[in-house]
Amino acid sequence: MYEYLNNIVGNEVITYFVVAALPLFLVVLPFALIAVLAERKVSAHMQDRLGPMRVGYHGILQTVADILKLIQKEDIIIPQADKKLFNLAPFLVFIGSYAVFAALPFSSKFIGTNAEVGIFYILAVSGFVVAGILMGGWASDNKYSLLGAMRSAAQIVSYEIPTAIVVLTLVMITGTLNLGTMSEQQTAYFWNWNILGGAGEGIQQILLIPFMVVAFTILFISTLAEVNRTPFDIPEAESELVAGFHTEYSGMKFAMFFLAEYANMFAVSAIIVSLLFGGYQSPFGYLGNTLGIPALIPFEQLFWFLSKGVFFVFVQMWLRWTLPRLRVDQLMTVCWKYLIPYAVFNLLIVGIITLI
Amino acid sequence: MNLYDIIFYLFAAITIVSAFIVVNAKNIVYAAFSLLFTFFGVSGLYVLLGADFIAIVQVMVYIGGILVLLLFGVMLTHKITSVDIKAGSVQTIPAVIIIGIFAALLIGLMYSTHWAVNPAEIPVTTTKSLGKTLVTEYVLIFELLGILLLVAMIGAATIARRDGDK
Amino acid sequence: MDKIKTLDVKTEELVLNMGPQHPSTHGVLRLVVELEGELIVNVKPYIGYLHRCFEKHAEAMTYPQVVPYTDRMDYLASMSNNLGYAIAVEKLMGIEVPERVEYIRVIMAELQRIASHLVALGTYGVDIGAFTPFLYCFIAREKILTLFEMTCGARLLYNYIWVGGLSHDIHPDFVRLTKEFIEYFKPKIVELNELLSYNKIFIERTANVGILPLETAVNYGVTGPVLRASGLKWDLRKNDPYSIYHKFDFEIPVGDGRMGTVGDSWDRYFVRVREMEESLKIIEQAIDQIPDGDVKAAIPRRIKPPKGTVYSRTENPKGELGYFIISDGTVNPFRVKVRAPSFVNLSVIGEMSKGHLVADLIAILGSLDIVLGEIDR
Amino acid sequence: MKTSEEIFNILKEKFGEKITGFETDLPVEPIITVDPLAIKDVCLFLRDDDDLLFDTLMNLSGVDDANGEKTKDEEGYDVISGGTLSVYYHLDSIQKGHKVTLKVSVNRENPEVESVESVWRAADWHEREAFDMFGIVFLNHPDLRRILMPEDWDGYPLRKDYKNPEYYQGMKVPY
Repeated sequence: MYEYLNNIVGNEVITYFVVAALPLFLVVLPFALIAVLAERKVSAHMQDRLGPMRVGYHGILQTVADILKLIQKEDIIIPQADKKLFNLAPFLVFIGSYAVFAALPFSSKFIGTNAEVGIFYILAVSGFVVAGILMGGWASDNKYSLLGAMRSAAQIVSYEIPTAIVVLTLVMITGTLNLGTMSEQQTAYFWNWNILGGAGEGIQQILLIPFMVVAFTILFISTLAEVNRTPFDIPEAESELVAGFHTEYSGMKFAMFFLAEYANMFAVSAIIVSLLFGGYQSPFGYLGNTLGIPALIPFEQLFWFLSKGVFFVFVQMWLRWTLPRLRVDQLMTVCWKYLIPYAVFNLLIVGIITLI
Repeated sequence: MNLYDIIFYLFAAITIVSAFIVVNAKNIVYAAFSLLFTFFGVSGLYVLLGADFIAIVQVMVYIGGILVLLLFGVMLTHKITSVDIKAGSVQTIPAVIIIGIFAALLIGLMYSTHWAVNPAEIPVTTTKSLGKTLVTEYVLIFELLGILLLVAMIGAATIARRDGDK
Repeated sequence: MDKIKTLDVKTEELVLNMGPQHPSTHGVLRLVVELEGELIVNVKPYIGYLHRCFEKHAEAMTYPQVVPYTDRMDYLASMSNNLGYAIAVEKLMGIEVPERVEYIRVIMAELQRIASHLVALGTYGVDIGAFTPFLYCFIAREKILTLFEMTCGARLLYNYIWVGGLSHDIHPDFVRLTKEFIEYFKPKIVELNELLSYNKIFIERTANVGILPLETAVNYGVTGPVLRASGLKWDLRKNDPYSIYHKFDFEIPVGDGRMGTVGDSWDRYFVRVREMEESLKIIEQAIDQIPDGDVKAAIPRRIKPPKGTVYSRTENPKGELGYFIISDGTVNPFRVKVRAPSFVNLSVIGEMSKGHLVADLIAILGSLDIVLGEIDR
Repeated sequence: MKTSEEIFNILKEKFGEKITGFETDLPVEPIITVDPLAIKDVCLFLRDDDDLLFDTLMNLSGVDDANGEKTKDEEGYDVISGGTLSVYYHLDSIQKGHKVTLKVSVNRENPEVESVESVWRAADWHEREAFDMFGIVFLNHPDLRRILMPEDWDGYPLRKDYKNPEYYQGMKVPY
């Protein structure tokens, strides 16, 4: 893709910038727009109400109106806040969640960077989010913000461990850290997906299925916790901590946090999809192959990747509007006493199976 | 000046400037957060050197782990219990002397080394070979490190335990 | 080991000020929480932000004029407040009200109990982090409010139950619509249980949290569902019957510690759920038997009770609502003191929340179901 | 199950002079009047005696009896001097099912009543409220602060001769 763009633009540096900005304008912003509206509509219909109905047909322009409002809003910085860090924090959080998109395999022809350490890179850059959250919470000079930030950081750092272990399990099966290669291995048709044992053959594939389901469960729960969604939305538990680390933020800076949250939701869904659900591969084979138009395939792949990702985002929303919230110690218990031991055990068994 | 050069100087600048702030910041929280950028810059330099795995480990361990721990420590003492922690310079003269010696050594080394100049190339991933080396050639050290970390963890858990929990 | 101990850093307690504007203090309550880490050392409630001098106002009003003020105390259960006041004054004057009035009063009070409990349960869900049950509860509550609106024209502050009777007779459709509501509402309780009550996370958050032992509860004078959840079958509708509650057959649900210990937050929650079922039973029995007749007792135009005092109590959704009225023989009450159930129930929070986490404090406060309008009066 | 009269007789026997009277002429409930400084002992006895077992305090209310000498000040407000303030205690026994009303009266200038907070914790906030509204001082109460009014409020609002303040902390009170 670089070569193609490079030919058009003619300058290496500009090409890189274009490539870097593409996910933002093609995926993150439109996704956030749709996801915010979807969340409101999904929640509304789950709660026997209609949700926003005024702006546009069935309120579809509501998010646009919201964003316009947020842009116009006064940027309030409380006098006691530490201004430099207070201003920096939302950007850091956003960079952390946005950098993840660089390594996501949207389609076989569209990966920001096909780095060999792709999945590892994704796990690493989420560290920026933690730092940003701590920064925002500290700079706000508000006890609720600080407590929220502390909880959030503790939560993300803890849940990175089971995530990493499950990722390791899958790395062991696929033999690569590259998300693009991983997706490629899970060739078209859903029985080749890693959740169903991967593209391996015979007894090994069947043996792997239960452990892959366990891996999926652990991965889903821990990524859910990493993006601070219910039932793990303790950092911003509005009944206790008002809004956690972003209590004092308003206007665009709040929008940055908001955007980062939705970007994160999609990012973790995309990770689950790439690791376990065939990445950009179609479950039923490609229309492009049937019709004999190979140029159609990357777009089909993009479609499948996005729709799988959006499906998991929908599941996240569904959970949010169904479940109550855990308490902070229970959250840690779930992580350290259940998820990590199970994940390690799972890793061990999968290791033995792959050796057979 | 090509793209690699620009990026190199960018990362180098980030590293040096933020490291300077780390040393000089009066506010310890600023110092801690500047450390974030130092680590980030260093990992960027690693990438440019073709050591992508090390770069990622740098980000993961230092930013995701050590720095967050550091921030926890600083914040808990600084803001919640309202203990004022200020970083200031004491013993400036000995520090200057030591730094001077160290700088002279480094510069001397720089001039005396015969630098092999290679054309810039697309870095090849190191992950696979690194993994192989770790579990074959250096397996003993790897295991020993694992045991050391385990001991450290148990020790930490013991210390952190409250008396009442026994 | 000794060396480590000497190195212990002395940590200060964190004082967290919750409220008066905080999403889950259910109004303008301020809690000053002393924390050690996240563990609660002490909770001090500060109240009075909603103080409207009800008792001082009452002294300047005539007896019937006080009724609208009682609406504004527990604004989620105005009917019950009206009822309590009307009964107190009637007791002082020795008035008997017609049977039709009694039946309508009981139906209204029980509908109001369901409406009040729906708010309590819904907001409790929000406190724990489940937002959806809140809206389900409010949909059902809206239906009750529509019934009330049909009866007296107001949805929140009714001024319906007057001394010696009612302000209006019920609407001709009231009986039919109430029956429809009962049919609508029964499956909703089951749905609420499935969605929230038996949810594993909800149980984890509420069971064994904020246990209120019976002895403490009685000593603190706690009443209502909070007391019953601690395991005491104490309901003024049975134990000190007023109006015509003795005619109806219903159970008094008590906490049984099914999910943890008797008197924990889950019990307090679930006692309310079961009370709604019992209230439905009472309404079902009463709705078919409303006799014909007048809705006003034959009382003088100027209500002028004889000199004396009365302490009359009724079972409000929140607990025992007592009116202590001193009459000096004029048209104005000499003194009206309200023993508000939430006022007493809130005072126990410090005792209950020691040693819990901040998140538990929210769960405990929510399970007490307080209304600040009544606490501050 | 005991009537108020029986309870009065038991108390009279036990405490003698401290039980100052029994008002039965009122229409609804008879009232036992008690010496303000003995109220705690009486309540303790009422709570712990095996025949009485008054385990809860339903209500505690302060009352301004307004039975002193009424005069008008220069602005036309009532000023009451002398007379009494009273505290009514409504006790209830959950175990025995009987109720009783106690009353203490203290003089208006120096209203001091023994606190029953140590008998029933329920009295804690009720007594604070009575203190807040009437200025009745409850001796040995652990935390006698204003509860509903701001802590720096002047005067006791529910007294019959309470005069609305024109200023609160330099701000004009708007009515």
